[in-house]
Amino acid sequence: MKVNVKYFGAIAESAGKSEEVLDLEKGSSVKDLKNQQIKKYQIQDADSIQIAVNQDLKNEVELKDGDEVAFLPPFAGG
Amino acid sequence: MKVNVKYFGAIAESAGKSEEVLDLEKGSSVKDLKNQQIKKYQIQDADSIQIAVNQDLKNEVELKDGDEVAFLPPFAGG
Amino acid sequence: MDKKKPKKVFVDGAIPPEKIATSIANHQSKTNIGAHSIFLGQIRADEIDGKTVSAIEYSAYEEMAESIFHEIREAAFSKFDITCAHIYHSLGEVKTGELCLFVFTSSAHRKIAIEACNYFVEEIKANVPIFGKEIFEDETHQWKVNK
Amino acid sequence: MDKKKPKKVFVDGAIPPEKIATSIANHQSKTNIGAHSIFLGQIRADEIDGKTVSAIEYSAYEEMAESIFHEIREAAFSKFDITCAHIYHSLGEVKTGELCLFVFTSSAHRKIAIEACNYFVEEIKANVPIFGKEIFEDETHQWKVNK
Repeated sequence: MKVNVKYFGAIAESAGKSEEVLDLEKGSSVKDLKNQQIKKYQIQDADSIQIAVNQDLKNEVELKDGDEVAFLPPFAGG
Repeated sequence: MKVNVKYFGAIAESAGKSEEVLDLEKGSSVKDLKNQQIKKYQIQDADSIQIAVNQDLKNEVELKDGDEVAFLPPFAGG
Repeated sequence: MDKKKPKKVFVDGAIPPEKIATSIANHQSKTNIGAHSIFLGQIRADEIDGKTVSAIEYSAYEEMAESIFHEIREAAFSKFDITCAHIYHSLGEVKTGELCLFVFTSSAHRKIAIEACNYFVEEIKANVPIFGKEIFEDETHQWKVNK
Repeated sequence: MDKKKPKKVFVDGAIPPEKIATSIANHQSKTNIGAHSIFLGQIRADEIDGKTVSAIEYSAYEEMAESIFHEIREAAFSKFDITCAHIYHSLGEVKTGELCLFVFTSSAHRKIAIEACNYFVEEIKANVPIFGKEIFEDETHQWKVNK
């Protein structure tokens, strides 16, 4: 299945990109994807990263085909 | 002795004037003057009136010649 | 900073919105500021016993009011780590929908600017000898009392 | 009121002081308003490890941010008896001394306007996916984190 992954701020800088489409095994979890990408791009301060699935931060679920998964560094608005 | 008396807001309206010089007996207190003027001008809501002597609300003292005594209705700034 | 300069608080009539823009623009050179807090008082068309307020005419014991404004400023600068503070209050007639009070505080940090602004507003309402005549549309009036 | 209209929050670059004056002027016809509370965020020239911030470049997860802004508005209107509320946040580069956030709440009564304004500011800081790159005078940078 395919998920659309977005990176922001410091994470986009580490990844060298702001968006990519990944082909994942059916049944992959948010946590799996997070750990995999953190390792792949050597993203720092992993504990401070929040993941939004389809714009929702509350997610401990399996990913579905077509999901939009965003890697969000600490917020700095205002 | 002479004191300069000022009236504001609703009190000035009752008194029909905003200022007058009164000739008082030596030893007159703030309270005496307040009661006298309230009676004279039939000023309403006497309990809500504050008196400032020389711009100071803290005063339970005898008046002195030349004092400025202000009759202040409830504040309504802001 | 501008703490020590004696400041004129009273303005004739309503405070124009442009005055707020100008005050803000004047602070853009102060790059130690991170937050501004602004409070504006606007005249409401209150309905009282079937009559509608069309304006408030403000008067004050001006000399005393200016000295109390000064004391409030001094107290605020000693309580709060603010960079600057500005207060403007109308005298004379201010129509409904127009502004009668403008309080503007600035600080490096938001909480300080906000707390200081609230402090000014509460102190001004409670302690400054300003009087308001609520003028109704039928030209009768009553005297306003702060709650 | 204007509660239900979807609102555009993000603006390109700094928020000009004139925008604040215009927003205020637009509320002078609403004569049920007695108090406005405004919060402005301004970029500080912070010194970090001997280097001075010259600008912050803001980016955001825009679609999610706009929907969170909308949720914050809905929550604020249900919590507080406010007449209107407006929020503007910069995207892109905002130089030191310039404004990056403008929150504007209005109510019949001051405490409600002030509490609602604070609510917006805290919610925006905590929950909206906006990211800030602090650019130093030597063109290096670091990523800002809200405290």
